[in-house]
Amino acid sequence: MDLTFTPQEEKFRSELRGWLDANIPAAWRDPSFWRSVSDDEGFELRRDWERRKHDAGFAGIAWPTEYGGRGGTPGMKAIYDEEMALAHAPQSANALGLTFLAPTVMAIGTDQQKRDIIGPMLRNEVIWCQGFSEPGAGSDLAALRTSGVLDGDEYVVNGQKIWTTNAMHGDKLFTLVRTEPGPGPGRQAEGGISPVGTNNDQSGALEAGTARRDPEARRSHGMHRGISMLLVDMRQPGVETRPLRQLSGASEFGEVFFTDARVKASECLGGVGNGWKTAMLLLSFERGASGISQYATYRRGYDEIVAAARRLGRDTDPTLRRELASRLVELECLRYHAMHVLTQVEQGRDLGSESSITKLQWSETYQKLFETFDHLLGLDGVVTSPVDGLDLASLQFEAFWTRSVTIWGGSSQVQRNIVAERVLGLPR
Amino acid sequence: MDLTFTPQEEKFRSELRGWLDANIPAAWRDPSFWRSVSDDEGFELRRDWERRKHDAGFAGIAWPTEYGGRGGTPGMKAIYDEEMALAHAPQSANALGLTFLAPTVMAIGTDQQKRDIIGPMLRNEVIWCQGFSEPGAGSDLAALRTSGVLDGDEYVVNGQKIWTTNAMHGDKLFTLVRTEPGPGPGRQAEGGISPVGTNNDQSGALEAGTARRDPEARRSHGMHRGISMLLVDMRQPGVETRPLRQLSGASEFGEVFFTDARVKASECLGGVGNGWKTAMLLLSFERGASGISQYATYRRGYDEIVAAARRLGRDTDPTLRRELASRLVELECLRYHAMHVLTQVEQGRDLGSESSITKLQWSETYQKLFETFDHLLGLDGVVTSPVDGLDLASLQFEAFWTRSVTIWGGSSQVQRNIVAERVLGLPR
Amino acid sequence: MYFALTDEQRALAETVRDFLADRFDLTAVRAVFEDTAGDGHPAELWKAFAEQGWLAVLVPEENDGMGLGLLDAQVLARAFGAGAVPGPWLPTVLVGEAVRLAGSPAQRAAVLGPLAAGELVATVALRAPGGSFDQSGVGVTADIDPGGTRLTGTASPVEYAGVARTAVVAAKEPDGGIGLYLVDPTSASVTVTALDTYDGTTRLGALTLDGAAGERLPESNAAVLAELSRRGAVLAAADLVGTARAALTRTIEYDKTRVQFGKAVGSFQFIKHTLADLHVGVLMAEHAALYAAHAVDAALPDAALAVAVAKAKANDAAERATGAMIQYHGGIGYTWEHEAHFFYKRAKRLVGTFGDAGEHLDRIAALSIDA
Amino acid sequence: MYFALTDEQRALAETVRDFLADRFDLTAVRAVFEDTAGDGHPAELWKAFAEQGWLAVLVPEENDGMGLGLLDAQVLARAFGAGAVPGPWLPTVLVGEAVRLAGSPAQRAAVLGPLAAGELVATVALRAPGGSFDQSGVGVTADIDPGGTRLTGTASPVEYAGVARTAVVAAKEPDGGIGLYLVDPTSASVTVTALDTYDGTTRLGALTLDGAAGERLPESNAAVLAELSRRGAVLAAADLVGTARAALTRTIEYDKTRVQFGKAVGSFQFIKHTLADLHVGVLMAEHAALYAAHAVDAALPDAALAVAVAKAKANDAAERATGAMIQYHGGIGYTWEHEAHFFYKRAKRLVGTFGDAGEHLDRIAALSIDA
Repeated sequence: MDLTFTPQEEKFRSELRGWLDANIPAAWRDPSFWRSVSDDEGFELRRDWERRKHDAGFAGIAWPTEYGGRGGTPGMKAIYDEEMALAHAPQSANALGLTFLAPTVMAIGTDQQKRDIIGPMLRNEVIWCQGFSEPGAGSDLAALRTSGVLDGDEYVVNGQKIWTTNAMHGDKLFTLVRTEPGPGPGRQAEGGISPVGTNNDQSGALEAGTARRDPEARRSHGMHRGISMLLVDMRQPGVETRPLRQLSGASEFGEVFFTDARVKASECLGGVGNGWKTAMLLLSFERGASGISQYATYRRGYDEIVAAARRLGRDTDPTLRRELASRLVELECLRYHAMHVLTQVEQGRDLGSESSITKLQWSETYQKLFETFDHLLGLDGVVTSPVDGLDLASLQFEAFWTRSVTIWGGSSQVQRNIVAERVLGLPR
Repeated sequence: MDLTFTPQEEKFRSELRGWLDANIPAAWRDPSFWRSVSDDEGFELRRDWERRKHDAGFAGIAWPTEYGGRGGTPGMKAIYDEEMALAHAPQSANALGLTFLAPTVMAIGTDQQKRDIIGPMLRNEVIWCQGFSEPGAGSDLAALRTSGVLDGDEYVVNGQKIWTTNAMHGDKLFTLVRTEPGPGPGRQAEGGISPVGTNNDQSGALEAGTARRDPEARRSHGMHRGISMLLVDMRQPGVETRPLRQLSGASEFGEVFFTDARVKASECLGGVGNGWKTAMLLLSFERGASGISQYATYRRGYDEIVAAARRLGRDTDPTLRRELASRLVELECLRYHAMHVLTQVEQGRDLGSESSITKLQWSETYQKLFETFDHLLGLDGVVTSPVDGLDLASLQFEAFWTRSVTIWGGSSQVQRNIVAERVLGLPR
Repeated sequence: MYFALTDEQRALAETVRDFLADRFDLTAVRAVFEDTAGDGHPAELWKAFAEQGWLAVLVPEENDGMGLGLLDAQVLARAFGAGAVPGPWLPTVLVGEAVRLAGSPAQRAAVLGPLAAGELVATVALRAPGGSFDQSGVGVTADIDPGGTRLTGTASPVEYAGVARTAVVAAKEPDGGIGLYLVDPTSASVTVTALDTYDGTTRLGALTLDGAAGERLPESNAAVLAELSRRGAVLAAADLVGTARAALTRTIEYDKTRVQFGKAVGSFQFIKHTLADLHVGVLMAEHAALYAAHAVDAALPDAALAVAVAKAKANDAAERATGAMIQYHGGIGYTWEHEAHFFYKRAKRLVGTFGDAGEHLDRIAALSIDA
Repeated sequence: MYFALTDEQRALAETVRDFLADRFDLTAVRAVFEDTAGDGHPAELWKAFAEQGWLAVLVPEENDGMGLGLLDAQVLARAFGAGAVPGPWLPTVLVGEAVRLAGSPAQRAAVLGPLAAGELVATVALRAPGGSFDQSGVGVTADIDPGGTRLTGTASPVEYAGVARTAVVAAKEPDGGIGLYLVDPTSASVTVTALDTYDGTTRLGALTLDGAAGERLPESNAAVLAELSRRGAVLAAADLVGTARAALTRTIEYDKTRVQFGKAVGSFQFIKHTLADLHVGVLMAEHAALYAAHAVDAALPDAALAVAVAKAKANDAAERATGAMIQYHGGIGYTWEHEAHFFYKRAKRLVGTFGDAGEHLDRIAALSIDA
């Protein structure tokens, strides 16, 4: 057991920390800052800040240098994730592109795709969105119905995507569409249990390996045929985006409508009809995420909750203290787990379905931490106006956000299925 | 809302209480008494005591007078259940016969069966056991394999039953056997998730009504054919019984082995091949049980736990106090629920699958109460010798017992299935 | 033995349900919910409440009320929870209870008649920020002044402080006791500060009193405050129970029809078992609210225990059921456009109202461990 | 960054597992478990432990030990938990730790060598009934007498009090401090009372001292007691983690093959999800035990927090996993003949050993809220 980083990694940490100290405005450390500016303004601030970060050499930390990355170690990437969280850095404007699309393009993209996509993404010249979920295809991603029909050397795309992060600010969208007709009716679904964002691994539950075992999986396997991953220019008349207001009042997500949108045939990633396989590869890049960034963020949340409780004299209640302590137990376990994952990555071990465990641990812990916030603050937590300098609005806003994290990116139910079947080997 | 009993019912309560005061030896109120006598001795004490109770007119409280019952109201039966618990009366030696078999015989038995069975049972001249579960047929009762083959005017029975209460002291057994061959192989099962005792309603999940809906239920439905309920004399060479030692060290249950055991054809209840239907009718008589007896018993357990904690100075820990209080919340809800059930019974309303709710509420609450006992006593609860006059052996013994109550009589998982499908109408 | 609502009470529940479906459904709720600048007190709704007698339910017949009990009132509260109904019904009714329990004949005449008729919107101001719902949580002090009693201190959050024309304020008195006072929130020595809240089915404010005049309810004392808080807890519990049941029923209906992986979501066993457990929990909370209301009405010996049990259980059931409503609607339940958040946020607020779980569990522990 | 066992540590774990499978499997455990009149201390097992060096693991090389760390020792503890192994390994090893941490050179020489060689069975007696595992729980008093220190009071339950030839007893000293003393439990002024317990994988006793002679460990004080308790907590946590993992693995294997309703029980979604959650919980407990052992070895700044986290998490994981082992084996898991109760009862005992959840959560709260 050796929990230290190499001198080279520690040197990287101190360089990064120095740059962040100098480049993150003090105002950003106030939790209410990002709610005090408009969506558009906030997005531009983030885009600009990331451009500067790129110019300073802090983009693509663990990417190969040939793609403009820094060629760093997994340890450096973990340090980067942790320091960004500690410094209150805003979430990347291009998170889904950087985490998912870029490594997929590096792995299976054409030379032209590599050239066209990776550099501009790293410099934030092109902001990428993900278009996977549909109103009738949430946890059951393969039920998607958006269609792409070849017309000369272009696909004509029609349909709807939902739960698209940054939909209002995106330039391009990597999206799954049905380029051959699906297996027909019987899948008319309304409403949506819809996973979104990162860690969208749920669909892996249907991967080919398990699909042969029983009729239901075979049926689903049939659904995977004829899907392609297209790279759609969002700045065209055939693409309309709408913000999706959430119960917190914010709109991190949006909807994307395609009406005869056009995509060049060369803008298909991984080959026509291979979309499901491409998506599985793409989602597998979540596996390297250790959870250290979540730990750093939620650990700070813990302290903020304690501070608020202290202001109301609720920090001395023995039972609430133990409830808080139980949350810290889970948070610290998340940290240990992150070190475990990082070790596996550094040793080049196959992480398999470990990301489902990481997701369960962080999302359930995060949600319960804010249930404890509710219990600690009691009736006073209902007030979101500042009272005597105590402003609970940001924490309350975050509490609502935690209700979504067990739904998107593969719901807790989907993750438990994956752990049961693929980690424990329980039968379908 | 009127929670009072009628004057007639209250008069019954005071008569019963007076009789119990005079007839329950003081020694029986010591929780360790029944563990201090041998199984055989204890059983004889109980049998004798019940005979006297019968002679005093306190048997078959709500049964029709034509069958030797008292013809009382549902309220009187509830009062009886409650007073027996409050008086530390031992569990009936003939509980399964009285609760299940007798009303079934009254409903569908032949005249001779009514004559032969009901009176002797009420006077405890014949102790009845239930033989439903088998090692490979627990929650899935219909998978039973014990066979009965007609030979002249007798069935020849071979096979094994398990989880039979009072197996070592029983005189006769009502049991399910396959009198026609089952649907063949594919059901070889080992070990046992095995429901036993009262409230064996789980199998109702497979009843004919739902069985038509999907292939799995249809397959199970096929399993229900060719089963008959036989009334077996246990005092014959072809029947061997063995005690089944449980993790608490006690043997409330036993195993019953049939080797060419013989049963007269007239000792078939409900008709040959109708065994499944007969069993469903039989188990439905659980529905009238309100849970008031469990409430009275566990409420006393709560006080005993509090007293033990006080002796160790653990009753002032604020968190453990709240944990205890949470248990009392559930106990009090059980009491309210019992009043609700009793009201339904008195009004002749169909209780449907309400007994699954009653079972879930009492069994889960009972088990959690003793988890709280563990938390309260901490390391000192590990000691089962008396220390300074504090004797935790009986409570510890009961704590182990609570681990079984969520398994037998339809496991909590089976009960939740029933509630989901039959109360909430969720699809199979 | 009859543990159930009477036919009349059942009919009342149905009347409210039908009324809300007809005249104030979730679309109407949404309008109030989203109009955060508005007073959250739709005049038409209030007028209808008065006409239906729903403000008069606990007012004695001699004061032009219906003279019914808490069991009847909890029927209303439960229905309002199920409909996520906004408006100052609960605080107004509780002012009526305070005056009925401790007011002089003159005060009863002055307050109860108008209150029953819908002419008086009122509220209760019993605790300071961070305080509990018993006498230790009172944050206002009463000073005896030559010109009458003067009240100083803060009560917050106070429901509908902005529209109430009378407030019942709890105050610590010089002799260490507790008194309840009628206060005019619009008077110069009272500052009403509107407070934001995430729950658009109510409006909150802080009441800051700076030597405000208060008219004492002559029979009030700490025991009356406790009784008032108990009644508040029963009605809040009933509202939570209605909220929980509505959340659960809507989730079950949705999961019966929403298809994923070729099956109804509600046929997945994990979801079935979760919903089954929730049903048992909500059912027990329903029983508990019923019993508590009856126990207070009939002054049963275990009334105090029953109220604490009901509020603790209702808190738990509502927290779980409304959280599950979001989770088991999937993404759609997390949107602003869906109604899940009305129930979720209302439950989250009411869980703290008239005592959170800790407060009631401590009470249960005291009654069952120390007694 | 390397958060994992070393190859050597992994090999050690495998050695123990193989040894137990070969030489002391659950049939052997059962013989000890059921022989409640026996001393619970199979001589052959102990001899093998000595030969394998498993008693020497924490003893410094200068005292003929292996001089390894808590991380290695927790490998052993975890394996013993997984095998439900009886015997006084834990209390003996902890006596070694007490002497190593606070003993004089002469005491170290006298105790550690024999202990490492398996010639000395020893135990720790640190708390009185009802007490916690810190200085406030100590129930023995030390009086300075002309003839030497005299110890009076009770410690209970003490593991293997009946076979131990040396006990380390914690005592309150006249100056208000705490000392650790070597005591001979067979001396006339010490009464050893055998205590019954449901967990046949150990034996318990009470130690009553009536002016017993005690030889002080000269460097001992309250901080050393705390350090000793932390080390005990880490090893108890590791044992619980091994117990939990064994319980879960056995349940999963059973549920893969047990068929009901024509399907493997383990294919029912509710059971799958429950087992998946248990796996995540046990995995986190494994991480936590590893980290805590390392944190103590390396004297990391968060060592105290890490130990409390590990014991609290291991308690929870083991309680759940062993309870689930009974439930998800169905009836068979409730029988005496099945091994589920070894794990269930062992976990139930160890949950209280060196601090229950409440004690550790209070410590975590103090470190994270008050700091």
